[in-house]
Amino acid sequence: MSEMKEMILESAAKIFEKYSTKEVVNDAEKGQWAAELWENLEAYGMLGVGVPEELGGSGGDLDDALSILQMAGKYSAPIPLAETFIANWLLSDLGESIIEGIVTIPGQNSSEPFQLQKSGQGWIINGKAKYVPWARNAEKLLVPGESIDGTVLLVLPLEKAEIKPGKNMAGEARDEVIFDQVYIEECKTVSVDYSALTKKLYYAGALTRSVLMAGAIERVLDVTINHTNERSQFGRPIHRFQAIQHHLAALAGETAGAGIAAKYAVDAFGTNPFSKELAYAKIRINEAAGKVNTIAHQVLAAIGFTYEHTLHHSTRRLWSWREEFGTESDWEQVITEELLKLEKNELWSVITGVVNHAKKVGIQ
Amino acid sequence: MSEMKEMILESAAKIFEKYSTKEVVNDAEKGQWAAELWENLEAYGMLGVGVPEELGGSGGDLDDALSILQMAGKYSAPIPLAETFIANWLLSDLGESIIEGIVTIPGQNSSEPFQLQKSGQGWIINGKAKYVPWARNAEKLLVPGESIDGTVLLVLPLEKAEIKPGKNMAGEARDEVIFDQVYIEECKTVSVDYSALTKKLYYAGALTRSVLMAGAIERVLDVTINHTNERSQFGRPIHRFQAIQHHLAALAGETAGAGIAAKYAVDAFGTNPFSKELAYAKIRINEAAGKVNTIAHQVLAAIGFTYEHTLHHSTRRLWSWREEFGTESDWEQVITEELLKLEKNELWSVITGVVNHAKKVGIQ
Amino acid sequence: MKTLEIPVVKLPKETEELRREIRQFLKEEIENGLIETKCDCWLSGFSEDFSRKMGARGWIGMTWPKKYGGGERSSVERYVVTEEMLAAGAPVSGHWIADRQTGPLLLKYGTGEQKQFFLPRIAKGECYFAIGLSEPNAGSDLAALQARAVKVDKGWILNGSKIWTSGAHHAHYSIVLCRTTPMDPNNRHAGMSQLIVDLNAPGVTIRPIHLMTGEHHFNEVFFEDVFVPDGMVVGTLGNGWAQGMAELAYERSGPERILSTFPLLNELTNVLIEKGDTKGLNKVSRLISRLWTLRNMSLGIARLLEEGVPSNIIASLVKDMGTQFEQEIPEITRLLVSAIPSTDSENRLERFLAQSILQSPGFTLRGGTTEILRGIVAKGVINQ
Amino acid sequence: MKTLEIPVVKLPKETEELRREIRQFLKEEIENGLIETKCDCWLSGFSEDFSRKMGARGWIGMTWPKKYGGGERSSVERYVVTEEMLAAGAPVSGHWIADRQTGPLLLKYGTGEQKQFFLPRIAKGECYFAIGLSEPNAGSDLAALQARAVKVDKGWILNGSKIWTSGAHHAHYSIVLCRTTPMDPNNRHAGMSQLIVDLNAPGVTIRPIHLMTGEHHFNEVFFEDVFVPDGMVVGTLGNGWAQGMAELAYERSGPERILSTFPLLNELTNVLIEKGDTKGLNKVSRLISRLWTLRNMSLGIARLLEEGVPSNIIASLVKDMGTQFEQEIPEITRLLVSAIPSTDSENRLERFLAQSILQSPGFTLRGGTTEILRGIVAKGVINQ
Repeated sequence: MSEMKEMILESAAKIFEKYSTKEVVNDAEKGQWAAELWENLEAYGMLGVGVPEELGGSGGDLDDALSILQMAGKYSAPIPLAETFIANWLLSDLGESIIEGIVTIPGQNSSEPFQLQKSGQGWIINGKAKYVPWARNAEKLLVPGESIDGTVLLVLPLEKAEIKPGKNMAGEARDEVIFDQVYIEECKTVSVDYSALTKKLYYAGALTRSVLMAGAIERVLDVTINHTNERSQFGRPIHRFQAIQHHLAALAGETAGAGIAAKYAVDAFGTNPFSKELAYAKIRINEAAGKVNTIAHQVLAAIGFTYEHTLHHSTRRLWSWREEFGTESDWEQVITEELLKLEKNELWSVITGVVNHAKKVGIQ
Repeated sequence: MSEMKEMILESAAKIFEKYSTKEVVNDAEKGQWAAELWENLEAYGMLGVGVPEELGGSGGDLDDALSILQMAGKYSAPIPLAETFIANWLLSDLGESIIEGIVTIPGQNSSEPFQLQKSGQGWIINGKAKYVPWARNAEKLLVPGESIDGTVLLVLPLEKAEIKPGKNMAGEARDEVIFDQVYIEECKTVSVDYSALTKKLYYAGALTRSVLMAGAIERVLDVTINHTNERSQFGRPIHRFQAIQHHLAALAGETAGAGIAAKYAVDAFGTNPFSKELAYAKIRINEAAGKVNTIAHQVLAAIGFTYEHTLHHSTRRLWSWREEFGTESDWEQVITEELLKLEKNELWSVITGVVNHAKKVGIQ
Repeated sequence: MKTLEIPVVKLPKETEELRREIRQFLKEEIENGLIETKCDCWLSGFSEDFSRKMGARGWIGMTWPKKYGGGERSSVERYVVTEEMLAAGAPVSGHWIADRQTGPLLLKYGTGEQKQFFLPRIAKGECYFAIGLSEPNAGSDLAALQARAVKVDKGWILNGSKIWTSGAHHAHYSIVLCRTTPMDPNNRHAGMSQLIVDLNAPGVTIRPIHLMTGEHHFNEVFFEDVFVPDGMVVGTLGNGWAQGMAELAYERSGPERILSTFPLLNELTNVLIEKGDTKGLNKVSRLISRLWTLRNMSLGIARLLEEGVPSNIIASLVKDMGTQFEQEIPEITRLLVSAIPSTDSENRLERFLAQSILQSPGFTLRGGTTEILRGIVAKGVINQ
Repeated sequence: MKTLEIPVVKLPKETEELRREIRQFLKEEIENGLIETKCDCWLSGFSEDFSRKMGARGWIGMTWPKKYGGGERSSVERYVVTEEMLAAGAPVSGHWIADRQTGPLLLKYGTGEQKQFFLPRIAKGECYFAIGLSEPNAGSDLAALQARAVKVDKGWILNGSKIWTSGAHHAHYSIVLCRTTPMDPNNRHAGMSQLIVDLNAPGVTIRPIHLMTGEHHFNEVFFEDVFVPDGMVVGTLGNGWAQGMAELAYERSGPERILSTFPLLNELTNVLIEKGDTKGLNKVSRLISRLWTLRNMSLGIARLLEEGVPSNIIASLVKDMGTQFEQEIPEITRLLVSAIPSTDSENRLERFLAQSILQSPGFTLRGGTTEILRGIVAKGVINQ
C-alpha cells in the first residue's frame, strides 16, 4: 500500500469512526441527514479522491476512492458517497469538472431520459427517477437527458423538484424525484450516447455496491467474532462450540471471497468499465451477503435481531444492496449472453483470459 | 400394521438378511446372479404379493408389496424385484395373470414400441430397449409393442434376444436388449393404449425407485449411526462431536422426510396411479438421496469410501436410482405443467387438495 | 428406525367443509379491509377483533372440553384451522400462545378453578397469554434461569425478569417458569415451578424490545416483588421444568414452523403463472414437494401427540427442517422475479418479500435454535 | 481482518505463451490418443510416459534451482502449468506428490545428498513419491500416529503402517512420518521424524485399498523391520511434526482443490451452448463467478507462500470452499441435462458425471476433512 493511500485511509477511518456512529446511523433512518459526516469527508477532500485536481478532484486513484467507499460500507455511512463517486467518474471521464455539494444519481437503471426543452434563457424539465439515494438531501441529480439536440448527461438542481420519500430495507433514503414542467435557469449538459451512459451507470453502480458490501461483510465478521468471544452459554464462551466454529469458518470464507472479488473488480474497472469481472464480483458478493447475514444472525441469536444492536446496520444494508444494480440473476444473464457466443471447449479460455492460438473469444 | 403384513415382512426380512449379504451384493456386481435370493423370495410367494390369487398372485395388498420392496432397497438386493412388481401390476390391472420366472421391463421411458409381424404360427420381432435391469438374467421382457392391429403390452421371451451388458453406477445390470428380426413362436400380447402404457410404466417406475431409495436411506442412517458409536477420535466416540451430531440430525431429517414421502406416494398410487404425489415423492426422495450420500460419506470418511465397506452398496444405488424414472427436473416439469393451469391464489388449494367453493382445480 | 416413524394421516371429508368455511370467512374479512395478509402473521399480525371473531366461531380451544368453552373437536380439525389461518397470513398472534400452549397446559396440570376461569376466556379469544421462559443472559441454556418466587402467606413473591416475551404488551397473563427453591448447581432443573402471573399486577413492568425492523413484538418483562396467589401455581410445585419442556413438542412441529412465509410463495406462484415462467415454476414445484413432505410430517406428529406418543425428537426435526424451508422461500423468490423488497411497497410480492427477509433470522432461533434442535435429534437417534 | 487478506495477482504476459504451449501439447497428446481427459485426474490419471514428457518440457520442479534439475521459474508459472493440466484432466498423478510436496520439503530441509539425488530425478518425471502420514485408526487425529523407528547402526529400523497412501503402488519412495522417540501423551507432537523410505526395500508391503468404484488408487503400506539409512532422515530429528504440517499449506490451496471436476463443467457448458439453454447457462455463470473468486484466492495464496507469509488459515479456507465447489458441479449438472451417469458411457458428459459423482466424497475428506479445516479457520479468526 502506498504511503499516500495509507494516509487517506487513516483519515477516512477517523472520520467514519467519529461521525458514522450507531446514533448517526439510527438517526439517519429516522430522516436526519448525517451532515457532520458529509462535511468532514468534504473538508478532508475525500469526496474528490480519484479525480485529477485539474477537474476539481483531490488526486489519488480509483483504488483509493473505492477503499474509502469500502470503509463507508463497513461503517454503514448513511450518505450518497457511492453516488458522488459515480457522478465524479462520469464527469471526469468526459473531461468535465466534478460538481460541488451533495450529488446523487438514480439508484436503478429504470428511468427514462429526462426531457429538456429550451425556454428563454433556461430549460423546461420533465422526467421521473425512482429509487434515488438521498434525493431529499442532495443538491444535484445526475441523470440521462434528452433534448432536440440528442441525449446528454444532465446535472439538475433539485430545489424545484418534487421528492417523494422512500427507503430501502435498511431504511436508507431511496426517493422518487419528479420534474413536472419545472423551469430551470441553468443546468449543465454534456452530449453523450444514451445507451453507453446508462450501461456505465449500471456497471459503476454494481461496482460501488460490491465494494460497499465487501465493507459491510467485514463488519459483520468482526461483530460476530466479538460476540462469540464475549457471550457464554452452558458455562463457556460460545466460540468453543463446534457448531459456532463452523459458522465462523463459513463466515470467514464468505468474507475472504467477497474481499478478493471486490479487489479484482476494482482492478478490472480501472482498465475496462464493462469488464465481465464486475459481473462475477456482484454475483459472488451478492451470494456472500445472503450467507453472511444468515450465519451472523444465527450466531448472535435474539440479541442480534434487535434494533438496539448494531448488527442490523450491516445486515439490512447487505440485503438491500444485493438487490441494487443487479441481482445474481441479472448478472448471470449478462454472462450468459457472452457464453452463448463461445465455441466449444472455450470455457477455460474465459476463466484464464487467455484464448487458444491467439484467437479472440467472444467474452471480454 | 396388520398381522398378515407383519408376517410377510418378517419372512422377507429373514430372506434378505440371509441371501442379500455383502458377498451376494458384491458378487452380483461382478456378474453373478443372486439365484438363492430370488428363489427364496419366489418360494415364499413374495414375488406375487399384491396380486389376487386368482391371477396367480399370493394376495396381500399394494402396501405389502411395496414394504417388501423398501426392504429390498434397504438390503441392496441385486434383483429385478421392482420390475417384477411393475409387470405384475400392469398385467393384473388388465385382468391378466402374472408371469412366472424372472421378468423385467425397460428401465427408462425411452424405447420405441417393439414391432410385431405375424409370421406363420409365430411372430417376427424387431425392437431395442436400453437400460433394462437384469435383462441378462431375466426370462421375460415386458414392453410396449405395435402390430398392424395396434399397440399392445407385449411379453417377450428373452432367450433369442441379443443382450449387450451394461450397468448403472452401482454396478447393477442395466442391459441393452435387441431383437433383430427374431422369430418367436409364442408371445403374450394384450391390447393397450400406448401412451397410457408408457405413462404407467414411468409413474410405476418412479414409485418403485422412491420406495427402494427410502429403504436404502434407512440403511445409510443405520450404518452411519453405528459408525459414530464405534469410531473414536481425539479420545472420544465421534458422535460426541457437535459437527457429527449436526450431520446425524440432518441425516435423520432426510431419512424421516424420505420415509414419509414414500408412504404417501404408496398410499396415493393405490387410488390414482398418476397422482401428483408420486411426483412430489420422487423429487423429495431424490433430493434426500443426494444429501444423505454426502453426509454419510463425510461422516464415515475414508473408510466408507472403500470397496471393503458396505456403505457404497446403498450410496451408489441411491446415486443411480435418483436418475432412474425421472430426476428432480423431470418431475418438476410435470408439476409445472399443472401449475400453469391454475387460477390466481390457488396454490394452497393444491397443497391441501381442497379447492375453494367446490370448484375444480387443474391439478389432481 | 422407530423414532423417525410417522403415521399417514388421512384428513376426513368433513374437514373440507371446515376449510371452505374458513376461506369464506377470511375472504370476507380481507375484502372488507378488516385484515391484511402478512408473512409471519402468528408473530406480527395482531387484531383483537379478529381473535374475538375466531373465538365466536369456535376456532380457538377447538379440542377442549365443551364445559370449558372448547369444541371437543379433533386435533386434525384444529390443525386445519391453524394452517388455513397461516396460509392466509391472518392476524392470529393475539390468542396464539394461549390457544397453542396455555390451554393444553392448564387442561393437563391446571386446577379446577384455573380451568374454569381461564379456558372459556381464552376460547372466546379475549384472554391472551405470554410465554415466560427465556431470560437475559441465559440464551439457549434455559436451565440457567434465575427468576425466583419466595413463599409468603397465601402466595408467592416473584422477582426476576423474562425476555423475548412475544406479545406481552397485549397479553393479560404470562406463565412464568421460576425457581421456587434456590438453584442446586448439580441439578439445575430441580425446584422450578410454573406460575400464572397477571401482567397488570403491581410490580410488573413491560419494556418493549424493538426488532431491527423497528417493529415491536417482543418485550422484556420485569417482576419486582409481584404477589402471585397460591391458586396461580400450575401443576406440582417443583415440577415446572418437566411441565415446561412437555409444552415444547406442541410448539415445535406445528404448521407455524412451515408456513410463516407461505403468503410469499403463493404470490410468487401467481406472478410466475402470469408470466408463464416455466423455469421459475420448476423451482416452485420443488418447494411444493418439500412443503408437501413437511406438512405430512407435521400432521403425523399432531396425530402422535394426540395419541400420547412421545415425539420430541421428530418434532425437533420438523422444526429444524420447516424453518429452513421458511427461510428459503424469500431467497429463492428474489432470484426469480424483478422486485425491490420493501415493507412499504404497494406491490404485494415486494412487501411479502421484505417481511420475509427481515423476519427470517427469527425463524431458526425462536422456539429452540437450530443448534439446540440438532443436538436433541442427534442424541435421540444415537440412543436408539 | 489481516488473516483473510489476499493480494491481487496479475499474471505476467509471458504466461500466456506458456499456456498456449501447454494447450498445444495437450491437444496433440489427446488427438494422438495418448491421454484421455478424466475428472479428478491428479488422483486417478496415471501415465509414466506423460510424466516423463512433462519432465522433459521442464514442467516438473519448475521453481527449483537449475542445479537440481529445476527451471528457476516463478511460482506463478508453476501455477499456470498445474491448472492447465487439471483443466484438461491430464494424467498427472504419477509425479504429483513429488512435484508438489516432496521437492519443496527437500529443498527446505533436505541434505545436499538428498537434493542431489532426488530432485533431478523428480524433475525428469521419473521418480515418484507417496505421502506417509495417515494411519489406520488415527483418522483426522494425525498426532495419534504410531509408526516408529528405532536407532540402529548407520540407520533406523522402521515398523508400522500407513494408510490411504495414494499412488504407493506406482511410487518409488515415501516420506514417512514416524516416532523416533516413544509417544509422550502430554506432548503427542514431539519426537516425530520424517524418513525417506524406499518402497522397494525389504520389509515393505503394499496392499491395495480398492475404492467403492472398484478403482485402485489408495494403498495400505506396511513396514516390517525396514532398514532406513541415516542419510534418509529429512531435516531435524524430532522435528517431523512441524516439517510435516508446514507441507500442508502447499497442499491445501492449490488449483487441485478447485478444478477436480472442471472437465465436467466444460462439457456441461458445451452442451448447454449447443442447446442454447440460457437458464442452464445462468447456472454455469454462477459457477464461473465462484470459480473466478476461488482461483483468485488460490493464486493470491500461491503468491503469499512464495513470499513466506504464513497462510495456513486462508489456505484451509480455500480448501474447504474449493472442494465444496468441486462437489457442487456434478450435482448442478445432473439437473440441467438429460444424462445417465456411467463410467462406461461413450458420452463424455455422462462419463465425467459418473467420475465426478463417485469421486466427490473424497474431495472434502482428503488433505484435511471439512470438519478439521473449519476448526482451523475458526480458531484462526478468533485469535485475531
